[in-house]
Amino acid sequence: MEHEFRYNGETYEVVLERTPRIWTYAQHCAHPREDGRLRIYFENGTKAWAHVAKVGDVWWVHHCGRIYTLERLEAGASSNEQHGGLVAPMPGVVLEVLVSAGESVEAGQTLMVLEAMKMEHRIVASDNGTVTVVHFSAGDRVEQGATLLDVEDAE
Amino acid sequence: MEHEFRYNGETYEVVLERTPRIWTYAQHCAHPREDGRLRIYFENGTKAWAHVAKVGDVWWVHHCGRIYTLERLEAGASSNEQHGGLVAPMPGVVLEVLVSAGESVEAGQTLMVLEAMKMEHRIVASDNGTVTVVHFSAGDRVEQGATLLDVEDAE
Amino acid sequence: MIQRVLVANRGEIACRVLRACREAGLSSVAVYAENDRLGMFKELADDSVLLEGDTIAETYLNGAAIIEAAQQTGADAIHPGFGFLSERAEFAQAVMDAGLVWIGPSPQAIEQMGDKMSARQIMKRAGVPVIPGVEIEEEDETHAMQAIRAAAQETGYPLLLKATAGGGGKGMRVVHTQDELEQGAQAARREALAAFGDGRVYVEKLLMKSKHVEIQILADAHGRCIHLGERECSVQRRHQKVFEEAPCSSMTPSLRERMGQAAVAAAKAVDYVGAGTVEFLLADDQSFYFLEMNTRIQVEHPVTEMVTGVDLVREQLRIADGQPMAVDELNIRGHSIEVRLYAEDATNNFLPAIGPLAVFRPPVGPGIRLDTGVREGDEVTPHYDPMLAKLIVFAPTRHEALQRMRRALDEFVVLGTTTNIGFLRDLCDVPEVISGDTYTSMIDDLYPDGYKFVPKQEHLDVALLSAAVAETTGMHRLRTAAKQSSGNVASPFQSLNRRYP
Amino acid sequence: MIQRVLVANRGEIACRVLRACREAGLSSVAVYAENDRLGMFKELADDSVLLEGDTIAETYLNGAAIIEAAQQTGADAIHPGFGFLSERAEFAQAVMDAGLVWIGPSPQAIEQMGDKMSARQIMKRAGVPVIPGVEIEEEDETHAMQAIRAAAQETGYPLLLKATAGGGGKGMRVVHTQDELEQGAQAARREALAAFGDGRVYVEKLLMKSKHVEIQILADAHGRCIHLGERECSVQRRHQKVFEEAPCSSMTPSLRERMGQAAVAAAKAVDYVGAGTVEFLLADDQSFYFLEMNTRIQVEHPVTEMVTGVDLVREQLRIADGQPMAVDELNIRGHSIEVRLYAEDATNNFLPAIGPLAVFRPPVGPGIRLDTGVREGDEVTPHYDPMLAKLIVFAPTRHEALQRMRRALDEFVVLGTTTNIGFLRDLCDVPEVISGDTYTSMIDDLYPDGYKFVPKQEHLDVALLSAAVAETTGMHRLRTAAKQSSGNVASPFQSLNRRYP
Repeated sequence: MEHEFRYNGETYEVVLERTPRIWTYAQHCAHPREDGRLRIYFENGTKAWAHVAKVGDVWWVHHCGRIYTLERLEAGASSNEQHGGLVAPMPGVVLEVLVSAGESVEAGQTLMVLEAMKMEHRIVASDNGTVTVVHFSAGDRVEQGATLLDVEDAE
Repeated sequence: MEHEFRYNGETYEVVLERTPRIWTYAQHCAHPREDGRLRIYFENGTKAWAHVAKVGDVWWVHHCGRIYTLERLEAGASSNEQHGGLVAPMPGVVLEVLVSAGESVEAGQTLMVLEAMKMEHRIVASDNGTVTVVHFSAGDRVEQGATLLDVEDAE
Repeated sequence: MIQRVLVANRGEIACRVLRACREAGLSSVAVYAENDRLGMFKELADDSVLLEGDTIAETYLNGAAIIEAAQQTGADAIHPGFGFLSERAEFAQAVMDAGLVWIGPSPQAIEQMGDKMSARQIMKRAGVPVIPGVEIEEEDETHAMQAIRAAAQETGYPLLLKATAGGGGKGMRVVHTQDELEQGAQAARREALAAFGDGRVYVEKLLMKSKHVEIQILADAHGRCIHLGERECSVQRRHQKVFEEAPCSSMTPSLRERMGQAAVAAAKAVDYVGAGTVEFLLADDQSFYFLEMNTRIQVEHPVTEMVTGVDLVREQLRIADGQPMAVDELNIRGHSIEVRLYAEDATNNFLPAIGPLAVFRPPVGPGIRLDTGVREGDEVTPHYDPMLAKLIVFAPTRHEALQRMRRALDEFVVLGTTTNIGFLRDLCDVPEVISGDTYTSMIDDLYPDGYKFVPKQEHLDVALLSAAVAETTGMHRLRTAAKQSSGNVASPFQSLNRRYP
Repeated sequence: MIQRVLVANRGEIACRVLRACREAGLSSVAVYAENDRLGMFKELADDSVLLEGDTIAETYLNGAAIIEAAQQTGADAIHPGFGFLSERAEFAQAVMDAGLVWIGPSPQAIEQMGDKMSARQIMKRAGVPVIPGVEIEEEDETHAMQAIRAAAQETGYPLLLKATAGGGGKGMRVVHTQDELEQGAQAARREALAAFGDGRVYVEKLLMKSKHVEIQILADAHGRCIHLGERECSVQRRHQKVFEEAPCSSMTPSLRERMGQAAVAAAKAVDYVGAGTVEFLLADDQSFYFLEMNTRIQVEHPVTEMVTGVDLVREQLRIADGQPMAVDELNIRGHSIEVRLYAEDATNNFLPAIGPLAVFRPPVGPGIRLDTGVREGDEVTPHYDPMLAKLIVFAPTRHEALQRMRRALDEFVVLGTTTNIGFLRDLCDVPEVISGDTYTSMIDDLYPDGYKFVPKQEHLDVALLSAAVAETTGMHRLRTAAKQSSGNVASPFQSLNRRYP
């Protein structure tokens, strides 16, 4: 089986091999259990556990005290990173809008300041590009998932 | 809805009434939750919880620190008490057989002694009757659920 | 005699208080906002009342509605927990005016300690040392900024700007050089105004590498006022405590006695009755300075309970009921550490996170205590403080407590919502934490460019393997994952270092 | 230096020890029988080895296989827990002969204390008081019965028959009158023979209304031997402890010192090294008598840990490693109670129960500790001891500890397997338990015809309502209930008062 995951902006391709009950990748083996865990066998003979849960398209994996959030990419689909629209991951209020439509922006540039969960947050451009639409103004309340600005990537 | 349960040898008939989300019986109300619990509203306005789980035909109910095991009887089915066959509720070894086929026995009389879970247990007749078959002899190993003796109830 | 307690709070502290009521044989009432309808704390109460409205002003800050709920349900006392209305003198007064018992100190004590300036004056009079600093009384922007510049000249850099009416790190700014003063002062004033409706700030000398050490006190209505030793809470991110312990690693019996006596003097100066905490900065040279007094139970109270054997919430109930406190001679034994589990992304400047608690599996075993208000299946929402739980360990020594905390954090599994567990685990391996040489700006010094987590390739491979196997074998069908959440994957969010109420 | 510990046990005590190893930075190995393949303890170890076979003789009692497992996996020490091989001197010797560290006292100490007769002689020599009684050395049935009749004349009634080689209540009989002597002696001899391969019994005067009080001791290889105060374990059903506490309610400092010194003398008499317990009967008049010494960690060790702050298992590891123990002055503070949660039907003479743990939801909150080896979804099988968990509470006072225990038991939900939780909860309301006037035969006196539970009609109605609603709305589809179990509904089983090994 082949799967593609995105972790921390990088894309990883995983090709699984299997024996009847054990799966292998990168020399490590895993045996799935019915309680949401997998028994992990390292190449060097030591063992460990992984806990998994899927929320939306994301697999949350706990292993050796750490969490890995692996977004599953549909096989064959293009890298669907949605650079175009910057969305609000939580509800809040727009405090400041620092760019306007038509403006060129650089990766890392702050485009908007939001207040959410009692804190100020800034929305930053992930790539160089051009702002095409600004969907909200200062003072507007935004819902989780709302697209705040559209940015067209520079080629 | 009508249900019949057996608890501690007694049979109880429960006729539920309902409003859209609340069920009522014996002046108490219950609102089921998705996590295996019910919110209970007493007639006097106080509230409590009940936790439930079904194992086989038996509903296990935890309420106010106590457990009630309520065996559900199929609607319309005759009281299927299986007085005929005395079964072993856990695996063990038969130590002594105190009766033989054809013998009349009285309720409470010890019919067989078993060793299981490191203890001696006796199998007692639940009603007056006649032993029709003895399925095991001293020294025999018995499995959980095995019928040990058949007893025909006295009418 | 108190019979029925209304707990005017939510989450873990409401659970903590409601359990104490149950154990004390008192019945209890919870109040809850609509979005807390499924909250665990509501289930621990004998009765509960919905506070209608969408904002915390309409719900947990709505004193009138809460007092009405108490009267409706026959409660005769109100426990405020911490946060929300716990340090609002006018609410305490209103509770008493309604003929209910207020489980806390007098409104006068709350008021005197609530204003940093008046507290400072009272402490000076009581002979408790305070940090050199200047109060900016000017409210007008231009005049205030002038006064701040003058005060900065006087105290020198680095300095700290604090909201006069503030608390919890809000309206607080560190200014390292003159260049940063203008912007920092404006931000502090803006936040203070937004948070407390009062833009006044206070300029004080920043003591470098100092420790945050606080003294727990208890005073009853029978004239007894004692301290229960110290807690060290130096390890803070954005001025919020994340790692707290008792005793303080550098404490000596004589210093404890001096700080304890200063705290008792502070409490007596305002005729304090109940549980309270006097916070100090402890400098390298063992000199210490009054910071503020929290006139309520504190988030980190469990570490004191673990090392003293005292049940502080139970004592609050007893004292409010007019009984003498039931605490014997102070007896401090062993070591306790608490970490605060936040739903936040430590690798992105501690941005609060939301999501479902698809898996919430706390560690267990001897010496581990978990104070929480959530459980598996709950949803972490943006409506309230992102603290999910407090993980507390006890062991005979500090060294063993830290070992136990490592084990506990390694076993703590939370899936579906980003938490700071990994960050807390890394903290346990920081040399300053191991040696006990912690100080208030340590996290900023450790991670000048922000905390990062770089996975080992081997572990990332295992994670990829696990996700791939889970996907292939359909393990997602085993759990009813809550509604879709973006998690913190490729989030365009970066938080700024400013906070709102 | 110990690096890797094999834990030769299962269930909760294996979990307890494996966690201590993790915290101490030691790696660990579990051994398990096939029917424990899914056991929680196995998961807490770094490595694990299957012990092949169907009987405990082939698995957990198979010393040779266990030593081989240690050698295979590179373990350099063996911790035996309690029960199984923990008090087998020949196993301890074999472990040492294999070049491994035995985490326990010397084989000589185990042997001397393991035989009740030799222990009694040693105690007499060491000046430790013993109960008046007569040893029956005769092995032949006829001669033994004659000797027993003669001994009974001497000690008088009521008297106690005990297996010479015994422990854990096996081969033990109370004889109230001469009429019962014949039958009781035969049963005791039969059980003793079956359990220990040794039918010898011991006849001793039964002290009425006495308390079972035991002293925890610790001795290291550097010559330090101390006691850690007492535990009271008077509340027993079928000679097995169910409710244990520290301190003992009737203890005084001077009596504690006398009993503590007697226990230390007992340990020193056999050059004891490690953790051990000296059990005494404490009479009304504060006279006390040596019962036996358990040369291992005990089930109820947590209550001592809670009131002394000492981690006994960690000290075992330290002492076995040749280090001095890390215990300061004895400092007893607060009160702790432990109850043993058994899968058993208290209303049917404590008949062991089996079944799935369809729901296993322990109580939480401050002052509550749960030591367990099971979790929701596990199956309770007839293969091992039916103890599911130990619920331990701590509070400043005995009164508050009992309040906390009531709250904890009320919140403890176990569905799918019958447990004694309701029985334990009723115990908390027994006047003798409330006042602390507990004694070893209390449960028999309280429930001469067996413990019964009669539900309130109101509660039974709620249970019926709940089951009916759950059935109607399909709540059983929410949980994957394990395979069908007959539970204890209308069971034809009644247990006799005899036990097998």
